[in-house]
Amino acid sequence: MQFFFEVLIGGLLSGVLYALVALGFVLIFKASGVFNFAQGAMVFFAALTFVGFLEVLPGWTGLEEGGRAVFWLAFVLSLGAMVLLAIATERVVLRPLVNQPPITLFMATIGLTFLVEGIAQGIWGANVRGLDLGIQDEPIEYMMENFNILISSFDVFAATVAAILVAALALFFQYTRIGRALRAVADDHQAALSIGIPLRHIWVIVWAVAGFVALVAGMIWGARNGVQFALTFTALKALPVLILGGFTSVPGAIVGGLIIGASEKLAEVYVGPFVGGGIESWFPYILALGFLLIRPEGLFGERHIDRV
Amino acid sequence: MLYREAGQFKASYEADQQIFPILQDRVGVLLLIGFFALAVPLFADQYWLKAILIPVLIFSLAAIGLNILTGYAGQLSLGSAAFMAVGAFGAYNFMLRIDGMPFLVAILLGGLCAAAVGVLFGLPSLRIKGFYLAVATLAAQFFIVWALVKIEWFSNYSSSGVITAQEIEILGFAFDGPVSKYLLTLFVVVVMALLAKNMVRSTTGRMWMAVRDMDVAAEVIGIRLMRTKLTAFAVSSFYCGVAGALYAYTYIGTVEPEGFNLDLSFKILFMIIIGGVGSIMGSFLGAAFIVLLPIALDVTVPVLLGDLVSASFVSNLQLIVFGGLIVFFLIVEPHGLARLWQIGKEKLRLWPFPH
Amino acid sequence: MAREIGDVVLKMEGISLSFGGVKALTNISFDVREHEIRSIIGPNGAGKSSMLNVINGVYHPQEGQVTFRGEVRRDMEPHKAAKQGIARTFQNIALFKGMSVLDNIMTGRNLKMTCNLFQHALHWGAARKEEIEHRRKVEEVIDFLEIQSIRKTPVGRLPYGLQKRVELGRALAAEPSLLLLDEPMAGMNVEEKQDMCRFILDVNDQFGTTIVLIEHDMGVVMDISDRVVVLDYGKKIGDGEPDEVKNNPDVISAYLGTSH
Amino acid sequence: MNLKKTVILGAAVAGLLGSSLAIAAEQFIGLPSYRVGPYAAGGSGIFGGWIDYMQMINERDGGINGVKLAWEECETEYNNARGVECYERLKEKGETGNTVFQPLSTGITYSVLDKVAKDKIPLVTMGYGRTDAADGRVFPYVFPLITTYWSQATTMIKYIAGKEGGTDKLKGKKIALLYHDSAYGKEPHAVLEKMAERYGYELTKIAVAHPGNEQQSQWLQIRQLKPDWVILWGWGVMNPTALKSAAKTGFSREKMLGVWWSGAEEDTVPAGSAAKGFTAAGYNVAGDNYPVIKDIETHVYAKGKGNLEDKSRVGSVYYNRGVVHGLITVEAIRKAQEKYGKGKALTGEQVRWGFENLDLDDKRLADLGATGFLPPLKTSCMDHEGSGRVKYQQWDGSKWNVVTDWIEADKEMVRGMIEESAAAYAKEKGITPRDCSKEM
Repeated sequence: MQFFFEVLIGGLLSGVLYALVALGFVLIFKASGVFNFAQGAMVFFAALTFVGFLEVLPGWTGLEEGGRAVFWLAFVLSLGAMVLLAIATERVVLRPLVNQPPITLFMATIGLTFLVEGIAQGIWGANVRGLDLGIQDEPIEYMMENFNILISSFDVFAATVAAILVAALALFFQYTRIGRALRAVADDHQAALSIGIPLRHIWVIVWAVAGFVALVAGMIWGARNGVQFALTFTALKALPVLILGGFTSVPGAIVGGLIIGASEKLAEVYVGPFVGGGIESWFPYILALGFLLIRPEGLFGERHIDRV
Repeated sequence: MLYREAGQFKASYEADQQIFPILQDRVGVLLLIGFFALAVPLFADQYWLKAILIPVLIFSLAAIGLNILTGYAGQLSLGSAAFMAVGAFGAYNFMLRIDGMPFLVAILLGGLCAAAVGVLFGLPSLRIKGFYLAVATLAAQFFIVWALVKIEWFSNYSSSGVITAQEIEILGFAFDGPVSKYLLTLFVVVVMALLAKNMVRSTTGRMWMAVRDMDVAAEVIGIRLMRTKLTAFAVSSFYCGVAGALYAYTYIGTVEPEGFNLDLSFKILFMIIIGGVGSIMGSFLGAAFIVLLPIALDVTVPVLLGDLVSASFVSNLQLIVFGGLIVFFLIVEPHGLARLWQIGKEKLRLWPFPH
Repeated sequence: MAREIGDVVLKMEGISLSFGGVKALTNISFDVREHEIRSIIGPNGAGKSSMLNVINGVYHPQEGQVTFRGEVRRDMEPHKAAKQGIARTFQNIALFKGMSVLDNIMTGRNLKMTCNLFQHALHWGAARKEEIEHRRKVEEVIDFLEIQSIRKTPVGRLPYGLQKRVELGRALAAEPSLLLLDEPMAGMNVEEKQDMCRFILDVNDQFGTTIVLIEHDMGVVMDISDRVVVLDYGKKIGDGEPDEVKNNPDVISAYLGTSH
Repeated sequence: MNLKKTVILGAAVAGLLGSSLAIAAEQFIGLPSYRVGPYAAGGSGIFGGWIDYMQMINERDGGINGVKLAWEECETEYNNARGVECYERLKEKGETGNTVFQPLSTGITYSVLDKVAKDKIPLVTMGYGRTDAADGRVFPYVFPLITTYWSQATTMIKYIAGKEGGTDKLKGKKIALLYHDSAYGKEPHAVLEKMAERYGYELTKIAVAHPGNEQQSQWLQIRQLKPDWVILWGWGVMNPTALKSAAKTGFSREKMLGVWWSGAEEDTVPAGSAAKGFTAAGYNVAGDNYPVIKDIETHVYAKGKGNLEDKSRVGSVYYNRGVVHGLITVEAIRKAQEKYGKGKALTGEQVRWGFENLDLDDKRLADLGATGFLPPLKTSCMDHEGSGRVKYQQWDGSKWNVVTDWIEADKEMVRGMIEESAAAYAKEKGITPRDCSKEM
């Protein structure tokens, strides 16, 4: 039983991290109807930019290496880079393709993926880097001693950060002018336009927010596995979360992440050994697929009734 | 002047319903096939045959497969490479386990295996649409590759999980050189492309497109959605499967399941989007574009910049240019190269007298 | 009119339909006779389109039964309805946008075509013959609707009025015995309306097709209908010949909006 | 671009001296490199080291017996189709065609496996590719040089036995194999199982799905199992993730043993302090304290001709692996020149003989300034592996330190399996193995 809980809790915590990546997809899909394939590349780009600045800033500014000042300066600069990326994306990719069918926009984001990957590695090089956020990835002793359940302190930290981020985004959507405008756009582009919300600004903002989410996700995943090209693969973990939770639902991404995280771990541990293991590559997809058969619009997706 | 249909009156519906109704198109296609079947083998060197033409043809076939599903029937799929894998491993096992199995039959059977698997993974399409379906097809992608690695029977218990294509022999003639392999590939691809063209211009194709454009209306005029979608999945997977078998037999030789990974699926998707969704011709153009562009960049960029920047930067620059060109093409012509081709033809039709 | 109104072919009895608690239709009964033009009218949101959708199986009512040519059912799949000879058009044109006029109308004949996928792929012999034979039928429809000049045009490029006509063509290509038309004249100018009226009457007259029609233009409805059903808020408030309905106080108040 | 320059230079010189003088011979080497994508870090390191070594030979020695080395890169993106294109593109280049093809990718290796014998271009796969190709009778043109996955697996058990105090102590020990769920990860299964039968340890195989950036469930399983050792057969991001997860679940890194594709700086640096104590195999070692590396620094980097942007990577595991690639390639050409004529550009077929008759003994390695840098190597018609020895290195938190001498593979066991597998391949493909007694 103790093992079961260990796996379950570990899975739920991982699930939060999947949700974090899925969140970026949801934001963009909600506001602009674009299935942004480049989200994984953005995570990579953000993390690499952050680590890159950490490396070069001490030399440029004379700040103490590894210090707080460098950390926050790098964070702000990376955020700036993500905003620039958002502006460039809107200008170069989205604006000329407005009103094109979704598949064309999807394809354009694939082109964007190559661009972003090439730029990231072109500027910062292909070296694999470590990232230390100062939180040790070790078992929490209290849980170990009292319940013999292993829970990683880093995962708890990451989950907390993700939770704060989600809460902050929810507040942002609910209570700010921009947030309300974003929701209006998500509900109805035409209507939003007609009441005078500049769609272009909204797109830039939402891509920038998605860039911010990518930066946080990239930092956490980068601290877990190193800052390297493989960060783009985190997108693969996020996709089943996305279809399970619904493309347009922020809470869906969270709940979907928890379900996927927990069930894939339990499946790998309890089912994997009987079929040769390694089922984590497809299990979340099959799970999500089975779920979709029951609810085709995802957990929290908007139900679509065909009107004829 | 040359491309003018004026004066070509069709006196019968039969004439109007030919595969290529305009004379110049008929002649053009014949010339094209003639050129690739007769002239190319004479003049192309091994490099062009083995490294460019054969893969372009094979990827074109896979792209036709995906185009049938996505372009005509409107079901977005990200699992084409997995169906190619089924075709390759299927053909291999038929060749291996049945004595005297004719090669062409084996690749068709491989295609049928892929079709069967395709129908299975197409079942969810009855309830799931759009990007939800696309992500769901990733289940096929990952599951099939996983199963091919795990179930050792598929690779005949080879220690590394790879299969090595047997020699190809048809009616006593061994297809072992690049020219013969190229011609064999060309033959299969051209025949299947023509069959595909026939399908999409007949009731089958109209039903696919009807489902794509508006499924409720399609059902109301009596089209059975399930059957139509599953037919599209079957035919599409069949095409991908045959492409996969050719990939193993006339192109790569020894293949591992991981060779049919998600990247390949995406590549095939690029081909149809760049080439033209819902166009057989576009599948060829897209495949050629996606195969040739990176090579062209790899040949030219280092020459232009090689001494100025590091080798790594040159490689990254290629990636940047590749991505940039994709975006550029989508902006210039979101409907793909096939549309550009059509516009070109229309211009030609009027030339030199624009109205 | 020369045609003979026959027996009842379609009978709706006690139909109730709701979407997650919202009632669209409440206990509605009416019938349609062979060869007649039967109109359904009512204000927006009265449930007219839902009624058509129940008839050809797009919506499945929770209560009631439908009797079509002696077969009793509550719901069915739309493609089965098509097989029984029910064809229809839609309020917001439901053409296949990526296809030409010719192909759109050809799809209307899909139920009459028997060749399979392999024959299509080879496009030889039977498949070829079938294609040509049906093309001929489709050309008849094209001639009938006077749209010869646009047969190869993608429908997406056509003006609204022509699209409506093509949609009628697709329905006619199926040679239906019951034709459901959902606001065939909405958004048309007077001239286009006249054309459309003429086509509807000709279809009814020449082919003897039974027609169920939803239309807002009262003038048109009263002119061409044999009998009219009036719905309001999902309930039937009137049924009968045009003159009868015109003088029904419930109908008048519903249209003038005084009773609610 | 060096090719172009040297050709132009050669042509200019020839023009000056009159047409009677032949252009200096050049040996062309096509490099199917990858510098973008997931494996760019490894690719740029290995190809950087390789190019630098060849540059050094040109600069220091003026080539091999006066034959300058020329090369051209072709970007494969680690993609099979691109690899085939590169193979075909590079095939005909240079005076005598491509000398050798070393794709650094098992997928590309398979993709060109059938082609090399026909084209007569040796295919060298160091530490990857098809293990049974070590049987040179069936695979005359394929060289899985130095060591193979199967050899490596046996040295791992030997290493563990050494730590446990002898092979007899292996009995009852639990060893977990954490492997990348792919053809690559399946390579050691048969060998490790066979050895488990012989030595009585208990082997548990745990698969990690590609790409391996999540290993929570695997490591919780390992925590339940409490194995004595974990063998990490990882690739790419799977390696640092494994080390991190080991730390997370409290498994000692000292008891983790990595394959040579998990034993580079790229695998440990991202794991930070979690990597400390981790030990991994290597057929080359890290460090810049070898004469061969010093020569590269003086003859290449001091002149500003180095291939790496980031010079600090000189001496890293992947860089040094590239130097080994360069060194062995050069030695094979040198050997072949002894037979086919010094100072001449050779064909792939001739260089193949060189690869098959390599003899890098301690003395030769000392001459090359590479004592201890790579194991002594002697190939033959029968044996295209040539060595089977690896060293183990341990990560101390900032660098790799060699902790063993060269450990010999269990040749007798591996060789049997290689011959069996190669024979099956020969049968399937209808190949008649060469008779090695007739080979010179």
